[in-house]
Amino acid sequence: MDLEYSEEYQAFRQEVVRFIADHRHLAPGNVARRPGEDVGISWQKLLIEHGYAARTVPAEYGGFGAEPDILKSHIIAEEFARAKVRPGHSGDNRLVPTLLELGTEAQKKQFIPPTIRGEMSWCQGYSEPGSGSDLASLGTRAEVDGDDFVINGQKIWTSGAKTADMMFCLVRTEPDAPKHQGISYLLFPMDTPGIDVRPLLQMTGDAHFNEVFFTDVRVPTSSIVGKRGEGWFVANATLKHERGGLGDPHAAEARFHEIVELMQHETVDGMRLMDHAVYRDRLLKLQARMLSMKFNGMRVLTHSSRGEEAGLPRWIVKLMGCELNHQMAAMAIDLLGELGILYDASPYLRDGGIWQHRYMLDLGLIIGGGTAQIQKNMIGERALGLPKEPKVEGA
Amino acid sequence: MDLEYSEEYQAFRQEVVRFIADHRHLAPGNVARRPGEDVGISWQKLLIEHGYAARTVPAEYGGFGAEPDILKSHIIAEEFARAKVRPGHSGDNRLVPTLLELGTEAQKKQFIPPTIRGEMSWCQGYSEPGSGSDLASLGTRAEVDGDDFVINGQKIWTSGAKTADMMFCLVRTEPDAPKHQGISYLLFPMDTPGIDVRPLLQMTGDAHFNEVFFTDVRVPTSSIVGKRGEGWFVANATLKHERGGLGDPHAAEARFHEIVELMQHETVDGMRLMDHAVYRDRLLKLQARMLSMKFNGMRVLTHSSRGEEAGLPRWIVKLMGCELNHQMAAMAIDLLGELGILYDASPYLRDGGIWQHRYMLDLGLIIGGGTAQIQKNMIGERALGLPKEPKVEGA
Amino acid sequence: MEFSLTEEQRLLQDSVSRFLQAECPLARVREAAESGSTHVDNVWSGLTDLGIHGIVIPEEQGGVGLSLLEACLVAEALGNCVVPVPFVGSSVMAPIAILAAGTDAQKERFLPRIAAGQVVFGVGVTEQIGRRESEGISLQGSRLSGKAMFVLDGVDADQLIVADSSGALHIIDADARGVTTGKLKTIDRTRAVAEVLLNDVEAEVLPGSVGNRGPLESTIDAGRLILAADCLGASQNMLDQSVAYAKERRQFNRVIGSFQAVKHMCADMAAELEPCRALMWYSAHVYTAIPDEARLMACHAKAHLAEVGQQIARTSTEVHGGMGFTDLLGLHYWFKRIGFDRQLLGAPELVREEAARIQGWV
Amino acid sequence: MEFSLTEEQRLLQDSVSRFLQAECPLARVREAAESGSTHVDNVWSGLTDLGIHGIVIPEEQGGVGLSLLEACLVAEALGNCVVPVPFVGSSVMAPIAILAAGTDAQKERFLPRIAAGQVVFGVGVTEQIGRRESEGISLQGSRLSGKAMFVLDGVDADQLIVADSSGALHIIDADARGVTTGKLKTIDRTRAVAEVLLNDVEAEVLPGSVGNRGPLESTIDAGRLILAADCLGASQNMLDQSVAYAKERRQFNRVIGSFQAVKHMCADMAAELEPCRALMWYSAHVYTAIPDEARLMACHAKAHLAEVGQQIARTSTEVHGGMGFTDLLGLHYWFKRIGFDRQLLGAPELVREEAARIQGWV
Repeated sequence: MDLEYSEEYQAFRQEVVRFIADHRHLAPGNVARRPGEDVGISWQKLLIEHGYAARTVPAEYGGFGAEPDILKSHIIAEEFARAKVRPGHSGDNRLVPTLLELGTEAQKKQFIPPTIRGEMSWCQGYSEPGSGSDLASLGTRAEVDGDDFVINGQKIWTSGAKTADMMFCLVRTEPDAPKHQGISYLLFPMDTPGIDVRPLLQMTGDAHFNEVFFTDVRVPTSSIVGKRGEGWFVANATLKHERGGLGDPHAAEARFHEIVELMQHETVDGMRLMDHAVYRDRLLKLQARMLSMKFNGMRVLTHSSRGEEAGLPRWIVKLMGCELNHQMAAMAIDLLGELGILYDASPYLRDGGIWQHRYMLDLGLIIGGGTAQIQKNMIGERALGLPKEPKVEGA
Repeated sequence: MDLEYSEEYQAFRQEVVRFIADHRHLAPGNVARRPGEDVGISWQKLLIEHGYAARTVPAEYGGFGAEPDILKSHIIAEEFARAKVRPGHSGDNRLVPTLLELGTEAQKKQFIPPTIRGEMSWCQGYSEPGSGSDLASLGTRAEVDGDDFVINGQKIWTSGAKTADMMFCLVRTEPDAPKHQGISYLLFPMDTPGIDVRPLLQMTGDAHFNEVFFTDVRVPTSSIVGKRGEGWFVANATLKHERGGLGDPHAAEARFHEIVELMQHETVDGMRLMDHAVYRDRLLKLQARMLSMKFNGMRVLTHSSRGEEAGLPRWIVKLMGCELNHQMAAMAIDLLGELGILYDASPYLRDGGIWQHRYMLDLGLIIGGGTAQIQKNMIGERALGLPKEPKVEGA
Repeated sequence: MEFSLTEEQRLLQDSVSRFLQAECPLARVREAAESGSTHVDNVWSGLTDLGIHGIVIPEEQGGVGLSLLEACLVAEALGNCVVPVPFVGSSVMAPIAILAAGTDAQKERFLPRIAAGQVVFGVGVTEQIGRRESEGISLQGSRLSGKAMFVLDGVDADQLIVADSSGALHIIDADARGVTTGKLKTIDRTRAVAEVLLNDVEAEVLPGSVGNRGPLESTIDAGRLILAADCLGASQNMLDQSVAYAKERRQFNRVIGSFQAVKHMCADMAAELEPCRALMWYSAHVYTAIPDEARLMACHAKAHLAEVGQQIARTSTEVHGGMGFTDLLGLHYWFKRIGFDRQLLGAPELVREEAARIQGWV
Repeated sequence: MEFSLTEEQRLLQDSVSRFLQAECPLARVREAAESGSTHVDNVWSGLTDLGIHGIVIPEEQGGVGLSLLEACLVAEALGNCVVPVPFVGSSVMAPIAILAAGTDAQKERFLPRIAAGQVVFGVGVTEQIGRRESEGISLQGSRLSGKAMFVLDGVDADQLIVADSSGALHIIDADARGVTTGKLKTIDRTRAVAEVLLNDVEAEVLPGSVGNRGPLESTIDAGRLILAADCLGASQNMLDQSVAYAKERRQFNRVIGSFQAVKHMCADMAAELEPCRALMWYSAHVYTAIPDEARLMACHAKAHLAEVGQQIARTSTEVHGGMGFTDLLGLHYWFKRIGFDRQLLGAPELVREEAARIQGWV
């Protein structure tokens, strides 16, 4: 056990801190995240130059070209978060790795540089209304007609579809093949005729996601990444980077401290909430969970920094992390009593209504990207080696 | 809503109360339950005569011969419990109804009268080591040899096997038939040569159950109830009376009040446990659950007294009732702190160690007679109409 | 011993439910929510015709003279259909306060108009349950000043009933000089809660509540039972929607209800919710029939339904997967209704602590 | 930044585990439990050879001079194999108390004998955590009277360390005049807890503990960490047994681990338990490395493992169905060990309240 960073990393952290202090006046001050704004693009460019964005993307495709070093990446993320300065991005964290691994040289040259500079933005066309947990059953068709694919169908849960320049999309090109073998992976501009984007209102009142409808959308057959029918494997080559991720234990810790703060300052009948033993006990239970996940995150980070698979400690992060966040939001609402139900810029609203917003959003995160049930299947099967559910075909 | 009993039932209750007061000196004073003791048999005889035991068994088979009246049965049970006087029994609550429904006239005449008098006791041979939730997969074989069945195999979870005179037993007589259609239902004496009973120690330290081994056990083919291969249906004709039963909300209420008592008298650091807000909150949560189950029981009783199927309120009783009892025991243990871990006649033992005993026994009840998982399947499928798990044959 | 609803009670609930399903489908709820209204005219007038506003008001004052159990059955039906219409404050707590503490003249003046659907009452008593920040109303002579922060059905109300700091109840004209009403926005857009600022406002005391907390407590108990019943109805609907969705939605070549995980989520919801129905019936029954048990049972019904409702709201959303998170099916209207029922008139921990006090355990 | 065990730590744990699996299989545990022994000779001497009794004792006093993290790794291995042998009191709390508050002479006198496995210490401090009934020891001059109710490893101990009512620590000869030791029977037959009655008994104070609660607190913290680690090991074993059973046991023509309900029970156990390992490592690490965090983290490790362990003990038994309820597989030895770890040195609610006090929240 060594909770300190080595000198090399301490020096690196100093560098990052200094860079941020020296350059933060150049960072976009607003919260908008849309790549493509000028100030955003020049900031991203500066970050790439210094190795704080697109850090491991090869220089020939516009990146910084460093060797992967998970601790350095972690330090960069930590310091930008601590300083509350907009961090850099690496284009799209699914698309860019996919292109690097499986794209043609032409695709890499064409798409990666503008993407990591933030001049070209992407949305992802995977999920469909009929295929949630069972993604491979997707039904959006792409038929070859001359040099084009002609796409018909519908995607859902497409975040950023209203603003993205491009989509990377899974379509069914071989309808008669087994479901995993009939899918192709296509790239095309969102302004291609026949694409209709409709916002999808969420329970929170926001519309972060969209439905995307395709009606005879023609894209050249050269839009494909990998071979026809191999799209499932192309997509999964990068999905593996995402599942069971690190989560963000810092966010959970920050949220926990907000609750402590709340309990020390809000009162009911003139009594501090912290003086209610029942609430305090609930707070302590959450603290133990929050700390467990924080240390678990450090354990995963240590594994990752050595290039090892973390295994179970990593598999459980999404399930347990989302649940913890949801429970913290639930507690804050209870603490606030009647005030906890306020929303939408109401008088007396606490913290901008963030707790209700989080309570719902976290439930969405428990559901999204593999429901808690799918997560438990994966933990049972992949981490514990329990057998899969027997397949039922055509039932 | 009418929480009062009608005059007829109030009068009946008075009768029962008077009977108990007049006759309690004749009741077996010890807690042993073994039918066959003289004092037990004479007491049972008296109860049958007055209609407080074997109440609905026809008089021609030695019972009282009353019409079923669930409220009267309930009143009888309540008053005997309240008076802490040993109640009567109706023989075996699975066997006697089965014989009444499906036995031959000769079987009814031979077995029911001594059984309800308590002169003939029974144990049940259903479960096997390899067939827990999947009872119908049982493997104990009975092969016809002349006028006999020859039984080989093993049963488990056989309570009372050491003391019972007889067993009713499920055996496989048609090994090539589908699993539910190859079973027969046999009755035979426990002193038949080749039967070996071995006690099965439980986690509580008691041995309430046994394993029963059969080695070339010969019983006459006339021992069968129903036809060959119909044993599954014979057994289930009465299983239905048992599943999702009433439970005993009175027991839960009594247990709850024991915890209240404990919290009012035990202290930690000189402070009454009732003065700990966290324990108090936990107590209140349990109280709401206990009351819910109590009122749910009254609802089921009302349905039953009208001869209606109670449906969902009845289906959930075992699952929720066992869990509630387990949680109450868990709480009592926590309340007692270090004292809560004592057992086995230790110094300082509280309430004879009953809380640890219950904590384990209730877990056994959550598991036994259909685990919580099987209960949830049944609630999902039978009460909510969700489809069954697709069958996997020979996987 | 008949622990069940009477035929009349079942008929009442059926007729209200049928009316609401016909007149207040989800589309109507959405329309109201989007327009910011929590008072849908056709529903209000239809409920008037069914006698619902006078459900607890005696016949001599133009009501139908039923008990709180019947009011709870109505609340359950309203929750089941997430109906945007005043009820808990206006049609239950206000008449109960007036019946418990009003003079005959006050009863004659207000109750027939409530029963006839001619007047909406807001009720502000939350500072008597758990005072937040500067809530609280003080009395000087017959004039009130201060703030009632969570006035149930208080938006667009004609009359208000508020408790002063001693627990005495007062009726105020919502248009009276010195009254400022502000709408509070909550996650539940089917309910109306207002803050009311009072600046030296002329008020009319309900005399039976002076020096006697009984009427205030009865009013709060009734409100808690109604919120619990609303939560029961909304939770039942979320369970029913889950079961229906699980029977229909297919994934991996099977309807999802055949997966044990989904089946058990539905079974868990049913197993938790079903005993709540008996708890609700008993609690509402004793409110009238066994007053000694009324306050304790109102606490238990409120707190327990809050816990079970929260679990069901969450589980049902999970069963619906991503669709549960969107606005498409409108499932969130129930989710939020249950959230509202949980927080108002005392969050569970506070209500349980009150139940401990009632039993002399503190 | 290396949040992981060192190679040496892994080797230590492996060698202890291998030794215990070989020398203390379940059959040996049963044998001991049935004979009423909680001190299995071959295990005791083997652990002596491995240096385990001196794990926290400096090399100059004959120990191996490792930190509490290593002691916790050993405890985890002991819990994993439900080993009936003194450890928490005798090999950890006692030497820590002596190191923290003893004179050099006391250290020289006792520590080498502990390290060499020549002496067993019982430790009685529970009345300083949550006093039950008439527990408590008073000091008059250098003589002690009173009762220590839950003395860890106190059965057949040679020496005792007890806290008096001021929190000062004393060493007593277990055979001294006025000492009466009685065995307490608990559900966990692999552990030894005694009550000790003292009637004017000559005692030797650990002087550093007079007027300074630090040594007492360090001793309790260490004990809590050891019990938490024991619980972690026992819980891991129950999870592993569940997974193995679920892969093997067939019902309805399938191994039961392919049923989603069983699979999710296993996944839930794993998801709850795995972060506990990181919590345990951190908590044990800061005990030595960051003393400011030591007490809080010991509370969290103890209380959180108690909750997770209880859930796993129950779920694992359920996965095993009826077999889990019998003695056949011996699963209940782990179940009860986890129960013991939960209750001793503070049940979870009390420990959490202490964690609140440590943070200045009360």
